[in-house]
Amino acid sequence: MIEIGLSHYLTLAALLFTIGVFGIFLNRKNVIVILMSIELMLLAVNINFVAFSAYLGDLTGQVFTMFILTVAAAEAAIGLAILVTFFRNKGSIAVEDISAMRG
Amino acid sequence: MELLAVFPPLLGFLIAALFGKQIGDKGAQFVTCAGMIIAALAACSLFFTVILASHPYTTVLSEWITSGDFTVSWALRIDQLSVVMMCVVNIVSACVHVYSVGYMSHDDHKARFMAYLSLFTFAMLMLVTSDNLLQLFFGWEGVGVCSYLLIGFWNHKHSANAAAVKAFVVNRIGDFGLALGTMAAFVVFGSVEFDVMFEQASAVAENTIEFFGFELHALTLVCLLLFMGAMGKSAQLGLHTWLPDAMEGPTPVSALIHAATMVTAGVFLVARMSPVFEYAPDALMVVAVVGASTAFVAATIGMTQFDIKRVIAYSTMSQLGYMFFALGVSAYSAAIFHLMTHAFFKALLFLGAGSVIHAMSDEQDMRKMGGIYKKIPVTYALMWIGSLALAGIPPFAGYFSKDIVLEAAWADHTWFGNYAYWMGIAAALMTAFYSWRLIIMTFHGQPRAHQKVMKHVHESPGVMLVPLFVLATGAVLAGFVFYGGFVGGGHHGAESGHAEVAQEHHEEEGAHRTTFVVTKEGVHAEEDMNSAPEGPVSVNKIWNKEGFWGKSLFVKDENDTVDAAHGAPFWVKKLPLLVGLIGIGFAYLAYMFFTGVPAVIVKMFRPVHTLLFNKWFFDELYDRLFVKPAFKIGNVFWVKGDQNTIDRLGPDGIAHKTLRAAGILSRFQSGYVYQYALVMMIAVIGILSWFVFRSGNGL
Amino acid sequence: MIVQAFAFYLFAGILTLSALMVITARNPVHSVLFLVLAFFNAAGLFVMLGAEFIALILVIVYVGAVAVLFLFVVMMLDINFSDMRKGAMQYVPIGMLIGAVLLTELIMLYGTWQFVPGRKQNIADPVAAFEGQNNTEALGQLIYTDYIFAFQTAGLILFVAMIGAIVLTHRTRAGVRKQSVSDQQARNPADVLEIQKITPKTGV
Amino acid sequence: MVDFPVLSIMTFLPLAGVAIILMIRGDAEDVERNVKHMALYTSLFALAFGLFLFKGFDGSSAEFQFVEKVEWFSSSGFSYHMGVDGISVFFVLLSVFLTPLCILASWDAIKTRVKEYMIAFLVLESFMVGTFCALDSVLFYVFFEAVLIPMFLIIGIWGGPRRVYAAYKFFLYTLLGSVLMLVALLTLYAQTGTTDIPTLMENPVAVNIQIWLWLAFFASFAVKMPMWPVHTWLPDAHVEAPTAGSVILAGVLLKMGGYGFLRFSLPMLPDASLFFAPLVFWLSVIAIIYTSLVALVQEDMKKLIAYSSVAHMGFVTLGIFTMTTQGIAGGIFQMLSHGLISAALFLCVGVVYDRLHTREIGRYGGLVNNMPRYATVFMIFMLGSVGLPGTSGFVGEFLALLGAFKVDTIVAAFATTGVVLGATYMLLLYRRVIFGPQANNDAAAMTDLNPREIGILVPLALLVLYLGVFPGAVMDRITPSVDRLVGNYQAHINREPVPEEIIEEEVILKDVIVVPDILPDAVPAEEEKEEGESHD
Amino acid sequence: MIDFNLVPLLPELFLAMAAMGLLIVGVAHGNSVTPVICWACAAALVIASLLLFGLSWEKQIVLNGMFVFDNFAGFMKLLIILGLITTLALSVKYLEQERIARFEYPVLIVLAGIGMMMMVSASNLLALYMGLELQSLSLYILAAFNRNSLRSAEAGIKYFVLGALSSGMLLFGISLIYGFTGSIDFGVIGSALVGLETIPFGVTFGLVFILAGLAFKISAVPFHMWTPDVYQGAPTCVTALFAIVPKVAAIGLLMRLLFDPFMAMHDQWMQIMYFVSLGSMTLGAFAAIAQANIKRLLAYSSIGNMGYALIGIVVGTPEGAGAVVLYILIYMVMTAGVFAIVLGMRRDGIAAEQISDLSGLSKTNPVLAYSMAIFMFSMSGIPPLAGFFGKLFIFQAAVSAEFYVLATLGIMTSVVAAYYYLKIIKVMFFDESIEAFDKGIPFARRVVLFVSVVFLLLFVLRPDAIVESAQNAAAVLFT
Repeated sequence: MIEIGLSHYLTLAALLFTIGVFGIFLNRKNVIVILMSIELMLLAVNINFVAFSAYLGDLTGQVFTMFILTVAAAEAAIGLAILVTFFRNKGSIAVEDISAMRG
Repeated sequence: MELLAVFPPLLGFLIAALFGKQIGDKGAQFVTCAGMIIAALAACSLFFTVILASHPYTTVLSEWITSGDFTVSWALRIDQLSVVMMCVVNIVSACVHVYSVGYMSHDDHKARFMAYLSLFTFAMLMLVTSDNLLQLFFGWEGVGVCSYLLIGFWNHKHSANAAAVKAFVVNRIGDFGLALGTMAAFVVFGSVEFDVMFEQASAVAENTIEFFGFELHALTLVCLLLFMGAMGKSAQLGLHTWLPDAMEGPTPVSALIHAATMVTAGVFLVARMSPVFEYAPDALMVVAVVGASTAFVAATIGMTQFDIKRVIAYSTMSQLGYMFFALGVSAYSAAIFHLMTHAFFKALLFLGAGSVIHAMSDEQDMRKMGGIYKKIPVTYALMWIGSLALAGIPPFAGYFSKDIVLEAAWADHTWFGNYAYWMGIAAALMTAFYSWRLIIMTFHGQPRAHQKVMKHVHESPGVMLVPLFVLATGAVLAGFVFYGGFVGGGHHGAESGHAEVAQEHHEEEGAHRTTFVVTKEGVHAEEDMNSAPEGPVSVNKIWNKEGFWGKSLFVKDENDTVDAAHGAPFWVKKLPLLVGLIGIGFAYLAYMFFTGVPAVIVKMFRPVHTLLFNKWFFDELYDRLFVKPAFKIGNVFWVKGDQNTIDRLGPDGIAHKTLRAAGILSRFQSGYVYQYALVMMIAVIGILSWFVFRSGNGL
Repeated sequence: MIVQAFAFYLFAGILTLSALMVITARNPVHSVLFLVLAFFNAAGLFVMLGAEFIALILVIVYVGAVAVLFLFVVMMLDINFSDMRKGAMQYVPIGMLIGAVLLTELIMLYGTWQFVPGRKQNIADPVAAFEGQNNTEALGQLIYTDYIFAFQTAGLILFVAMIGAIVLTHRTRAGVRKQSVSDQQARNPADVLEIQKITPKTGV
Repeated sequence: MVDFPVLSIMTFLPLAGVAIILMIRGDAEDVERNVKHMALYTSLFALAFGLFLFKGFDGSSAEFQFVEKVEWFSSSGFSYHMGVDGISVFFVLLSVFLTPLCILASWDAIKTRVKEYMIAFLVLESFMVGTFCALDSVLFYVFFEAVLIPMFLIIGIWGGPRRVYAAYKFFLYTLLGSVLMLVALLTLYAQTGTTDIPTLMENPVAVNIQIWLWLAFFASFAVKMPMWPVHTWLPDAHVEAPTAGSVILAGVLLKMGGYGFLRFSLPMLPDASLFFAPLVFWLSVIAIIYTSLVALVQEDMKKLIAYSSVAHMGFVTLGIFTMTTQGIAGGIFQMLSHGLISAALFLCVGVVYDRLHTREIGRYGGLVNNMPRYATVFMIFMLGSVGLPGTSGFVGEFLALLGAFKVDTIVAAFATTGVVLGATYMLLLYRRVIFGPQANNDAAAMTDLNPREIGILVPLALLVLYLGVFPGAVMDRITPSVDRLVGNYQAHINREPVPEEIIEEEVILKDVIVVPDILPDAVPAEEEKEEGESHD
Repeated sequence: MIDFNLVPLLPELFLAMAAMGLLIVGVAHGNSVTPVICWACAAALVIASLLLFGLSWEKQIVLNGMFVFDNFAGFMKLLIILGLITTLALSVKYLEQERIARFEYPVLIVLAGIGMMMMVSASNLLALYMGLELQSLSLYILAAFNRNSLRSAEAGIKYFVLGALSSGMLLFGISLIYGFTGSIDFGVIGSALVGLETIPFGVTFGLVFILAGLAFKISAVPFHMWTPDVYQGAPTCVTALFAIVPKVAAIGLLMRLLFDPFMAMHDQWMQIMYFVSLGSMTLGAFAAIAQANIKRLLAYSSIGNMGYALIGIVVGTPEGAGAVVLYILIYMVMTAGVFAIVLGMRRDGIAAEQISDLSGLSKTNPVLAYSMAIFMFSMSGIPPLAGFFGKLFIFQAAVSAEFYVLATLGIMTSVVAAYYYLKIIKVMFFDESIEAFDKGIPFARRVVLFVSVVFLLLFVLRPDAIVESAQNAAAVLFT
């Protein structure tokens, strides 16, 4: 326990990933929280990458992380833009209201 | 010549059917009658070449079906048996054709009727001249169809249509046996051609065949199946129900088809197959028992019926029973002999009855007749002749043939032979009774018909009477003229010549010998209508059973009951005549003199009478057993089977389930993002777990 | 060693807790703030792993830009959060179950962690570059050489994001006064100016 | 042997006709008339080629003739391979013979969307001919299933009130069957590396896999035949289809099933065929009796005839799976004959339907009085259907039963009862429609056959009679191919060593040969001869 | 040695330039030039395809192992470009009619196209991810493109949220692969896995996550849930795009990934794909039956079709791969044709989307009806239409690899699927006709319709060239 190894980081990442996943379907009222959950998942992935990178002694993981961060930012921007569009049409961003189409 | 004997009717049919409009009714009648008469003459000429000159032959017309080792041809087998049949068929048919011209004079569809008649004759000829079972089957079915068409000729009548369908279907049940018999024959003999079959009959006599899981004696099976066909066509007990109903057809039809020719096809079949039947004693036994029973049962029913034609129909059935038990005791020649004589006198009776009906403005119920003998004396006389022949009163034809049949049965000395004999005697008694019951009820007593009808009662025109005379000639003379040829002579007779035979059986021989003289005189006396044999001398050699039939009939020596019959005791020979006279006497007593008696008897034997009057309840029984259940089962299969089971579990059910599944699946698509995400995660975790568990926790 | 462990547990603990708070906070504003906290702690972990550059851009890009964007949108949409979370418990059991299974499986997986045999050959070149350079330099070396393709693509992705944001949210409102440079440039004095002589004392 | 591709021309000529029809322009009436004529000429032209084919066909050879082979999917080895042998040539002829009759039969009956209707029929003709000519299993499947398209539209667009249900049932039922066959075809391909039918016929695959393949083929062909209990689509389809649709359906489409058995199941999967023969027998027997009884209670003329078709097809399957020359030849002949007779019967129903617009038996009666010519031709076909000797119906039925009797007497006996039942329902139908009192005035006022209808029905009637009296015209040409089929089959079954799976079934085989003790040489000699041929 | 060889990227580079340039043009001239930009984009795509032909199709890996160009990539890119051109051609008029004609639309399509082309050329997990995201982000925007429509926005949100989740999973998978194999390069991963006795669980897990992410992109069960909603909600021309093009890229990517680096794990991924394929076929067949909206129905249809395509992947043989490529090609043509018709369903200026709106089309517009019938029969796999041959080769591959059960079940579902395809035909041909659709089919749409009908009808005549090139393209993956 004292010796902090790779598996500590990985476990933390797993925990975070699970929380992120959990956040997606626990949430009912607010899409923004879902977006944040996704950010958490990506963070977990990043921790994975950086940890692997460190323990493999290979920078590829960190490079990957950088790109993930970049893409995540772009994704967040687009996600929020779509959200705003939806809000303008519907006046709500409750997850339960996003169900005009089904069946 | 054989072509001339067989094909003119077909030609007549084609012309009458296709160009009926163009040539008109008269033309059609002329064409068909002419065709028939040509055919009849040709048949008689064949009689000389084949029988008197002992020259049987087969003409192959064309190949019919060839498939692998199965080969059959269209062929005309002109041997003694077929020639006899051809003569009978053609002569009777020619008479009926001519008669029909008069009888159907008020009908709208004369051309059609004549065409059907000709077609029928052609089919019948194909049947009798066939050299294989399949062509026989062709003729067999062909006559069936024509019978169907002719029974239903007055198709506006429901009863006629029903009778027609019934005739065809019941016949088909018989044909079912015939078809299977043909197949079995092919399997057993490797061919359905008569020559091949007959040759091999003795070789395969011990063979067995598996049928319905049993190892059966092959020939017995073949014979029984064929006999089933014969039963259907010849209205033997069990498959007889169609025959009385068939009287719905016009009377000439009844005469031709349901008396003289078609119904005897069964007899012909068994006779034709005699080389095979001889090796199947069990089958013969069945034939005899069925025939005897039929003779008896039909006669009992005949006594109670009131429809003039039905009485004759039951009588026909009864006589067919005679023929069959004759066959059953290996007296093939006797059976054919009876067939021939019967053809004449029964056709005569029917046509006579037709004359009566014609005269009575289409009334068939005897209870509404009576007292007309003076108005139609010729018919009356002819009916007498027919009845005498039927009752077996010498010297009419029936006497010779019926007696030899009964004697042969007795001479068989088997239990079924005796059974047949006594049944035959009983039937003979009843036959005589109902024949005179018919004559008396129809012609004598007080007129019971409406006055209007009575006023119209008139003798039939010449065109109807002439054929009657021809037939009457046959009914009178056919018996003693042909006795010697058909059933006379014998084994030893063949060895030691004619004289010995004459010595041994002096009575019949005597009659026989004198026949020619008498015949000639008779012929002269009655005006020459029939081509009788030339003379005693030229035909002497062959004028015995063996010489006459040649190889066309086959009887094992030990089975030769016809020969044995000639040696039957006196009482055996005279008993039929006696009972015949007794029957006539009873009839006179009951219907002429003490007219109250029948009612009393009916009352006394109410149950019996009910049974007989209702024809032993065969129709009702069959209706309950087969007809209604068939429709019921059909309905059940359709509604419960097809619709409620197959469709419900099959296509419709699956479609329904599919739609339900579709509904459920689309409801599963709830529209909520979190649920979608959940599904995705569950799937991923499911797959992961799958791998974890599959590896057995081994990570 | 102890310090390292302590630091790890501190960061990890706060990270986990704040992540939990992100998804459970009643008020989305709080969620965003917890998200920021989580990012900070993650940055701390990255520093511990020697990825200083990543740590820095995490703070700058995420905290500085993304999280603020979230906050901005949350505020902008101005939603009434009073009845949030109601009825949200329906999926908790199954969610828990899934989470538990996932977590167990992943942790079990890490327990068995080992590289594919012969991993040394697998590891790409960057291991060499790592030595003798600091983290930022090394990354810089890589993204402009080995990963130039990804780098350029990232540019395109950001380009798309820009187009997307504009296309979806940019509205030209009617009645809004805007400066139109080209119109201004194109103005012709003759069109807009009318010079009139005004006669005094008569008015316009 | 001719040089130019007769079969391809016959197959694609109708499509050329379609192309021309599509180009016909003008005002509606002209178009309609021209389209009809064009369709008729096209189909007659195809018929002419059919006669040419018949003339050029060497009836004494069991080989495939008029063979054409062109690369198609060369990478997979599927080729455009066409050819006919004695088994298929008559089906081709049947197809091209019935199509002009169908077009004529629809001449006045179809009033809406005539152009599309004619196109559908020509396309259908093309696919039918193709099915019977194809010698590549993929090509076969293409044609086999393509037939569904025009038929679906024909039933659905021009059909009766429940046409949608019927069209769906027809389409999905047969599709389900045939897709299973596709899997089987592909398996055969995977096992043998070829889709060439002649090659496949000579090289049966391993026994264990045959069972499955056989079942898959069976699924397809049994539905198409149709055999009990997968027959229920047929009555619905027949009842709802327009007259000509029923004609083609009964006349040709059903035959594809039997043809498939002969082309695929028997030669390619002999062991499985042997193994399943009892199953087929009993299904056939059930079909014969069951559907005959059902036919007995029908009130709808077409439904009655449809059920009778199922019964007749029962004889076919029975005959085919006897694996005897007579049985198979009988089966083929029965199919051809049924193709003529049932087609004609549906045409007959169409004649009165055109006049009274009902198929209810009870609405008719006494037609013999006002429609004597109709009564006559109907009679001929009715008797043909009943299997009267002298009509074509008899020959096939009898031979099939004969074959069955050789193999299994019980089955043959039960099947023969169909003869009785068949007579019953057909005669009752005839009696109720043609005979009896004229109950309805409108029925009594119907006019007799017009020249066009005579022109349709009389050739059929003549053929039915001609083939009944001289079946040799057809039979002789069938026989070599059938002999070869049977010969190959026997050679395969009797090969050494007998696989364990079928030892139990050998008993049945012995039944086939048990009987002719009296012909000690005949049968084996013939077998040897057949084997000899097969090695050619 | 740093590799800056950009030659194989020429088409992508050109398209990127064109996109930027056209965007500038658009900004300068406003939305009125949208059609012009659409056609310009189409022209750019044509030029890109010409550039593609100008390249050497021999296998070459450039940019330090990030980018591979070979026969397969070339073929798939060609399909993608064709699909994009088709979509653009279909869209022009529709955008105007729906009043969403904005110049960003074609630009975004081109950008998405670049992403897709990168996907099929990816030779590295990073390149894969970047290409995928480029495509996905563009598509998210396009889904929500009609920003005045609630449905469109909802489609955007659903697609975005689930897409982000899926890319999260994909990334997680990549990180595991990276961690357990030490590389993100396809070649290196492949060589690391070959010859291993047991595949480490980490790699298996990683692959599962990656497959989940990719399965989402091809809308395979159970990652399909977004599909019906997004297809329905997005503007129809975007739906057409979704249905036609991204599938090609995703399938291409999937094939390269599975057949190249992960071929050694065939055992593992075969099980996953087996399940996914079977699920897709089944769900696609059954759920579609209940649909009334034609776009939703087509969504389920595409799910089902992807299921069939996946069979070819499951079997993991060159035959199977060739069949997949062929299947996708034919699927594209059919779908393009169908959407050409669906886009024209419009009464009084309002788009009609219900199946019942097609009632009696065969009378009011027989040409459309017969074309649609051909598409439907083809989709249900009835010969002699091309759709049958797509299925034929798929099932042939399955059978020859002895996947009998899969083949049989698959083929049974195709019968179920035939039911709803028939439903459309039934509505058009058997039902009473209602008011005709608005007149006037734009020329571009006619061309698409004509080409796809002709292709489907005549494929049977000369199939060899197409089949062989598809098979050759796929064969590269196995060398």
